[in-house]
Amino acid sequence: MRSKGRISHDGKIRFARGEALLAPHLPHLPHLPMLQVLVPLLMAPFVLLLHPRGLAWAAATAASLMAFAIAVVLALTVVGDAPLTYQVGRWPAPYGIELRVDDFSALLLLVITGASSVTLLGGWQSLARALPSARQPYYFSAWLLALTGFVGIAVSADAFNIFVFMEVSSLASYVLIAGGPDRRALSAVFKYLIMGTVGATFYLVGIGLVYMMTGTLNLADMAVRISDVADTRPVLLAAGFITVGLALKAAIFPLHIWLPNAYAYAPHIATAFLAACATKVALYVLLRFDFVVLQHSASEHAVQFAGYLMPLAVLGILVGSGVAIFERDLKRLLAFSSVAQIGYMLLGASLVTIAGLNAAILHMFNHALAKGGLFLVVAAFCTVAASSQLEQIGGIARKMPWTFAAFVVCGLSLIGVPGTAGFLSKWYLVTAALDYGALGIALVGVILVSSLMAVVYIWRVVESACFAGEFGDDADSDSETAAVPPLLFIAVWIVALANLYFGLASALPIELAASAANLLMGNAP
Amino acid sequence: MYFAAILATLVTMALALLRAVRGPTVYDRVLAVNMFGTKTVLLLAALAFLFGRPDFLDLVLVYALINFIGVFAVLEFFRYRAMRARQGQVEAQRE
Amino acid sequence: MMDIAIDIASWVLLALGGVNLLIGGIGVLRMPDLYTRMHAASLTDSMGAILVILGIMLQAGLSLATVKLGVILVFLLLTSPTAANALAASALLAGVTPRTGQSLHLSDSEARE
Amino acid sequence: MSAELAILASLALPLAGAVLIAFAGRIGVNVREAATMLIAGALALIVWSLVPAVAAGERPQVSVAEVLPGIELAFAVEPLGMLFAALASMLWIVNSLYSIGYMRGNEEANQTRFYALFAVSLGATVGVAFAANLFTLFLFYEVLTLSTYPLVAHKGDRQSVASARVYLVVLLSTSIVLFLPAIIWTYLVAGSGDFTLGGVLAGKLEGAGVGVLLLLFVFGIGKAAVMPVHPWLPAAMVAPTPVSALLHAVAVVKAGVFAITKVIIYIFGVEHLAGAFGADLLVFIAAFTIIAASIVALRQTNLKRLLAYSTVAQLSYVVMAIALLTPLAGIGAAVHIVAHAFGKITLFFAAGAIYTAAHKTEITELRGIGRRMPVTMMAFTIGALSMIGVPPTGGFVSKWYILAGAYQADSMLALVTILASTVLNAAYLLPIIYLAWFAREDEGDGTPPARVHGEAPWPAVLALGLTAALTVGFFVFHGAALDIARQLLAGF
Amino acid sequence: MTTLFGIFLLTLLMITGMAIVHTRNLFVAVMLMGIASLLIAASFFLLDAADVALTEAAIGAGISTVLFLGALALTSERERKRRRSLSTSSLLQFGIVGVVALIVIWATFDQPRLGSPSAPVQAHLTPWYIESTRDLIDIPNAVTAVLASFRGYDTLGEVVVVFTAGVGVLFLLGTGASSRAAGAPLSEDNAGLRHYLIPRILGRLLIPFILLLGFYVQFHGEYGPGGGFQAGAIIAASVILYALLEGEQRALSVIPQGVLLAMMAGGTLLFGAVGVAGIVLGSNFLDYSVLSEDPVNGQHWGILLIEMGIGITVAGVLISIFHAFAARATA
Amino acid sequence: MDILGLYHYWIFAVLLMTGFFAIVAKPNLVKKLIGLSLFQSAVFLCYITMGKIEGGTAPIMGEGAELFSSPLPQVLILTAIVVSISTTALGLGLVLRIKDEYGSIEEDEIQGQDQP
Repeated sequence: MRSKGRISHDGKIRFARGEALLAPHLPHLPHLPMLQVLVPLLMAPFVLLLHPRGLAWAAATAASLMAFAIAVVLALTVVGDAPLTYQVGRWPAPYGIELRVDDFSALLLLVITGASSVTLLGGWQSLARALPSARQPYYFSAWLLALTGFVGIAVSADAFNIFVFMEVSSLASYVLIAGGPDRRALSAVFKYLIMGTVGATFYLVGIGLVYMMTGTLNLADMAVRISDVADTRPVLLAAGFITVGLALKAAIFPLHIWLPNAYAYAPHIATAFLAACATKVALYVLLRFDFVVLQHSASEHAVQFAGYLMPLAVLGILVGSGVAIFERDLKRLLAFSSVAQIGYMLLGASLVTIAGLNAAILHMFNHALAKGGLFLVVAAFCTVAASSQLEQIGGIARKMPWTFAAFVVCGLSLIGVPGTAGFLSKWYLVTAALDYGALGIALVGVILVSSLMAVVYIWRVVESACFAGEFGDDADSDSETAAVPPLLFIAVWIVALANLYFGLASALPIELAASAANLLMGNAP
Repeated sequence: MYFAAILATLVTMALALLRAVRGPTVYDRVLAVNMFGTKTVLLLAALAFLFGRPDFLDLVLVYALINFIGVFAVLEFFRYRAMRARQGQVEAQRE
Repeated sequence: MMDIAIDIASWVLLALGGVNLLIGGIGVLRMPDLYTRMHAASLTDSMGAILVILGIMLQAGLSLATVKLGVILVFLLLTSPTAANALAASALLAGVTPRTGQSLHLSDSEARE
Repeated sequence: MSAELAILASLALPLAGAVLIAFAGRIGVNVREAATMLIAGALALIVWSLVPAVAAGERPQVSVAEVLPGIELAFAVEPLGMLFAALASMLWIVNSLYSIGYMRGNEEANQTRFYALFAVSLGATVGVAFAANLFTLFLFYEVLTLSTYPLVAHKGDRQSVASARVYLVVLLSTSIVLFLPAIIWTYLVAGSGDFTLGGVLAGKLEGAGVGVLLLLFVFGIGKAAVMPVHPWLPAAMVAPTPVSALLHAVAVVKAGVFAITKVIIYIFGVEHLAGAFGADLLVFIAAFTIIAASIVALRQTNLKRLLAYSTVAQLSYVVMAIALLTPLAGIGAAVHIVAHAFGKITLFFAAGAIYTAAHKTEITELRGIGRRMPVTMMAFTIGALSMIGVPPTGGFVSKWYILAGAYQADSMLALVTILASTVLNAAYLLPIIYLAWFAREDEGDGTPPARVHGEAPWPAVLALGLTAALTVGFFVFHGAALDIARQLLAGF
Repeated sequence: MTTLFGIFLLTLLMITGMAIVHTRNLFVAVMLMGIASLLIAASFFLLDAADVALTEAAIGAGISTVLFLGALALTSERERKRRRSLSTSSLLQFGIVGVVALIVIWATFDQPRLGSPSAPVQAHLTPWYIESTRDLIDIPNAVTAVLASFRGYDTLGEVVVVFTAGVGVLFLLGTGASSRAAGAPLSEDNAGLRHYLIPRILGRLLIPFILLLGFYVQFHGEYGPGGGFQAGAIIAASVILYALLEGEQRALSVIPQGVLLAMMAGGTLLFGAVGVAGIVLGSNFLDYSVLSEDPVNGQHWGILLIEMGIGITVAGVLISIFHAFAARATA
Repeated sequence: MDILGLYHYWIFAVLLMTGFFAIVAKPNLVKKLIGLSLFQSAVFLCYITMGKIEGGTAPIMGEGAELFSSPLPQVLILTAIVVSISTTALGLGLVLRIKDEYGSIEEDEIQGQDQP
């Protein structure tokens, strides 16, 4: 059943076959992949019509939590088991559109819906403060639409359908970012809009060319039929277009230039949400394409990834971390760190080994935990600080020690300190790189050096939060609960504890990532 | 048989395009666009018959109407612009 | 016999329409100022449209298509001159003066904004 | 209480205690300090309750979670860890007592944070001591680094922040760049990082790789302060004295040498390492560190800096001893961890007491201070003698075993180093004692002393008296420690 | 021969495209975009894509021009002049663009030729779609069948995209109604219209016809070119025309903002509800066969309903966007 | 004739890159959006071209029509056109807001204001 190369487990980590377990209670289980998309999708128009302020938020949060619940059930169902497929309209696969939830998409679904739920849950006061009340229904509607888009990409098994939902998510993300308090949000969004649309259109060109040569849009069908036309020029060109387009969306260095400003000037909560999942979804599609669809086309498949993307990954890691070290704005700092972290994921993938992919996919999950948490903490900081400039948050640790403690936990996870989730992916990444031979040693060096750089930039924040001026001393510490909205505080700590929990009891993501890696390398689960 | 008409339409379109590119005033361009629209309508009507699918005339109908709306939008644009220019003058006189 | 006559008639109409359109096109390109160009465009537009559509109508015979063509023709005849009229009015309002007499011979370049 | 439960409790107690202390801080100062003492006492009781079983040869184990396939968060108590945990938990009580006096006497800010993080550090220390594999060890090693960082930076002024930065950068970067790859390498090669008697690498890794891996470990475990990764230790002396005591005596540096010892005995395996060139190199490096650090200490004018360099030297005793790979040296290493702890904590307590009472930090300021603070200086003297290795102090016992081990190993280098360093130790410590007792306060210009003072607050004095007594007592009653340490011989 | 027509049109298109990029006058660029749109639409028609041609005409030439002009009216008509030097960076950009174009052209030589019947596109899925349209859905327009049924999920996504754009623009600019609290329109507002008397009268005359045409396109979509998107765009165009002629205020009083919002949301929900009905009736999402006893009939119902949903949403969104733009002009 | 069968794709390539050039090289935001429209239109052309079959007709069944061009690319492009107008509308909305906030729609001027 399990294919070779899979990391073995000694029986401790085993999930009950979700389907058998859950089927009696959930008559709609076969519809779950569809419902995963439908819940936020159908709630979005409703939210638009809900005008009392809190109601829109409550509805959005409820939909998001429901989507999360579905994602959890899906993950438990598919882990270590066959993927779930769903034929929309009951039309058979290459003709109609197929949804497909396998281990990889299940992991991503967890990340997306989890991020959305936690940020929405914690973001109520923060968003209510940032947005005029008349516009809130639009905003929460856009939030659900973004969620719909991300989820839609993750469950889809159809190249064009992915494009459609990519556009849903992009347009909605533009709205989410444009809600920022600063006018710079607008110019940042515009840049994002242009680059995002160019990226999506490149992707569209790419799948157009593949479609031209294969006549199909279904990913699985494509993967089969593409072998007939392997190494024809249009397919190679398509690979180029798809890779560049998705790299734009995934903010892979050097196509990341839209990201720092977009993240920096968005409303804090939206940043937390988008940072946790937006780029990862694009990366997910990229991996899907490059490993499943196009690998038949390029006989030098390994060359394609390693030759072109590995240097970019390394550069991205180093440059992203390097810029982050000198960045003065906390959100921009974290945004540049995201560029570096995307580099990690890409680096793992560019090794083109099961171990490397395993690390990359696991890092998607873990980075979402860490970065989402960090941005949430920034949101909490900004309830008392004037802005996210490092000077402005000086000494904030004395004002809100517990929130700050959560920052440290998530920061450590980002650095990759053991006991936190981030450590595990780094462990896998280093292991994978060590397996890679002589070049691998150099890559290990890069990973370790950039970890040190992460220490530096995280610690710059810690130092200024602890020791620089501005905020009062011990006496004020009682007012932490008054300053930080309780929901936000809870959300922050949910994520922080998740960082710790998945640092120790990480069976589910590891299992999912391992089988996803196998899947991508062409070993059926 | 339709070829002659189609060909003539195409050449006229090219000429209109040339005018649209050359200008010189914006009105020239609007004129060219309008002309271009009518030519497209004729072209499509002829093509529909050339293909032997006269039911596509619905589409031609839409073109004719949309073209009209486009011209209106342009006119509204001119009006608004003139109004703003006047407002600008009034404000300049006040100061 | 009748068919041939109709064919010939429609051919003539289409050809005439084509010539009309071409003349209009040339006029739009060659005329010296906005208003004369408009003149060329507007007149030939209407005439060309009438001729071409009549020609097609003859081919279509008595059918739904002919009715649709009629409607299209009416639309064109209504909208095209109206647009030309409005355009001329707004150009005049905006201060683009028609050229008269001597200045007609001046080159295009002077008319540029 | 079963042994497994005791292990878990000894880990959970300080961590839960930290939260408890944080909340107690809201209620009141006394409640907080009482809580600290209570938790410290409870921890010591729990840890010590394990001693009889371990001494009897039992090895209780408990596995908490499988973090990665094949990598568990697991704990196991073996003699060395037992010794270390027992030492740390005992000294925490004394240190807490001292802290109360010191922190109150100096009116330090953020005391709640101090006590809470202190508890976390102790929890991490116990975690290091009981770690059953490299991963768990690394986990708690890093927690220890991070939880002590705010303690080092406690004052929050520019100097202490800068020093804390050095502390953190050196410790974290060595651990990430060297220690972590070494661990991953070990897992990759051996397939396991469990501490196993006889090592896990035998037959898996041969030749130059062994030496490289050993060096990665030795330098990666920056807490052991083998030159050149020692600079964090002198830098960290800006911290409040109880923290210095924590760093030098109770937890941090001991965690370092402890980790090296464990890696050599349980990962490499003494036999496996005996053939490799790495061990010889390690002896050399340690010897160099001992001599170099002692010479640097000779030139220090600041008392705490001097003690810091002294620690660097003393730590390398342990490293060198274990690198000798002989049974007696192994026992010496284990015993030295304990003996040095007692001696050094006494010295730091004394330095802190002087600072609290007299606000003096420089050696030259200590003229005649023995007359004003006789108890403190008496304790200081005992500590200093222990450093030198003069009987009847604990230092003598451990040095004796190390010397014997060096003789057993036939290592001329080690023998010479120990003797030379003893001389150097005496050369930098004795002048202080001389100044304190025999020099006149107003020597020279005859001006009256700037400040009239007596002893430090009583809890501090009580604490340092206790540790001084322990130092002397260890000379006599080291049997229990020796019994436990002897069990290590199974590894040789 | 039609290929040659196509080539001629495309050559014009290429020239237009370059002129668009070259011109510095944004108004001219928008006008040329209108021309380009018409050219593309005509090309689509030549390439047997009647539905797409219709959409391109209604959306590209109609709505898009209106939106661009609205934006220009509120910003500026010309690109700012800058020093006329070919900087190295622009040369570099030009070079890169040229090289990529050449690469794409290079790649075309391996492609199936235009109209090749053996191309995978024709050989793989197309026959099935054509046959199934006949057998399973039984409507003449295969495009509508694929759009609404076989790939109805894509279409749902597309409606959501439109809806998102509506939500986005309304979020960014505020609704037309809310920002107009100031009340009376400017006095000059009506002054200019005198000169457009004839077009106004004509416009009034034509609006009902345009609306009628919109409904025709909506409900005739199964048989001829057309469908919800085109109909929504045409209906929106007629309302926009009304607003241009009679003023924003009148248009808003005919279809208030609340109704527009309800249209945006309601259309999407209608689409979703039809899909969910499939689940409720025991089949999959968007399976219309179960809507009626006869599966083919069910498909008809489903397509009709979701096309209505599409039309309603598209019209609602486009009108809302127009109002949002226009509201800034009068504010 | 064989080569002419690729002409559509060449125009696609040229148009794609023309639009792309406007996007990257022109600092005016509206111009960028116009370029974006053009860029996307090029892709539409590519798709529609590949759906055409020699001697076929639009896939709307009527009397006399037997061979049909592929409906699928047409459906895709219908979707893409709507996506394109949605993006454009949102982009223009943004431009209006940017004009309000910055008083300019030139990229370099906006950047200049952001970094004083």
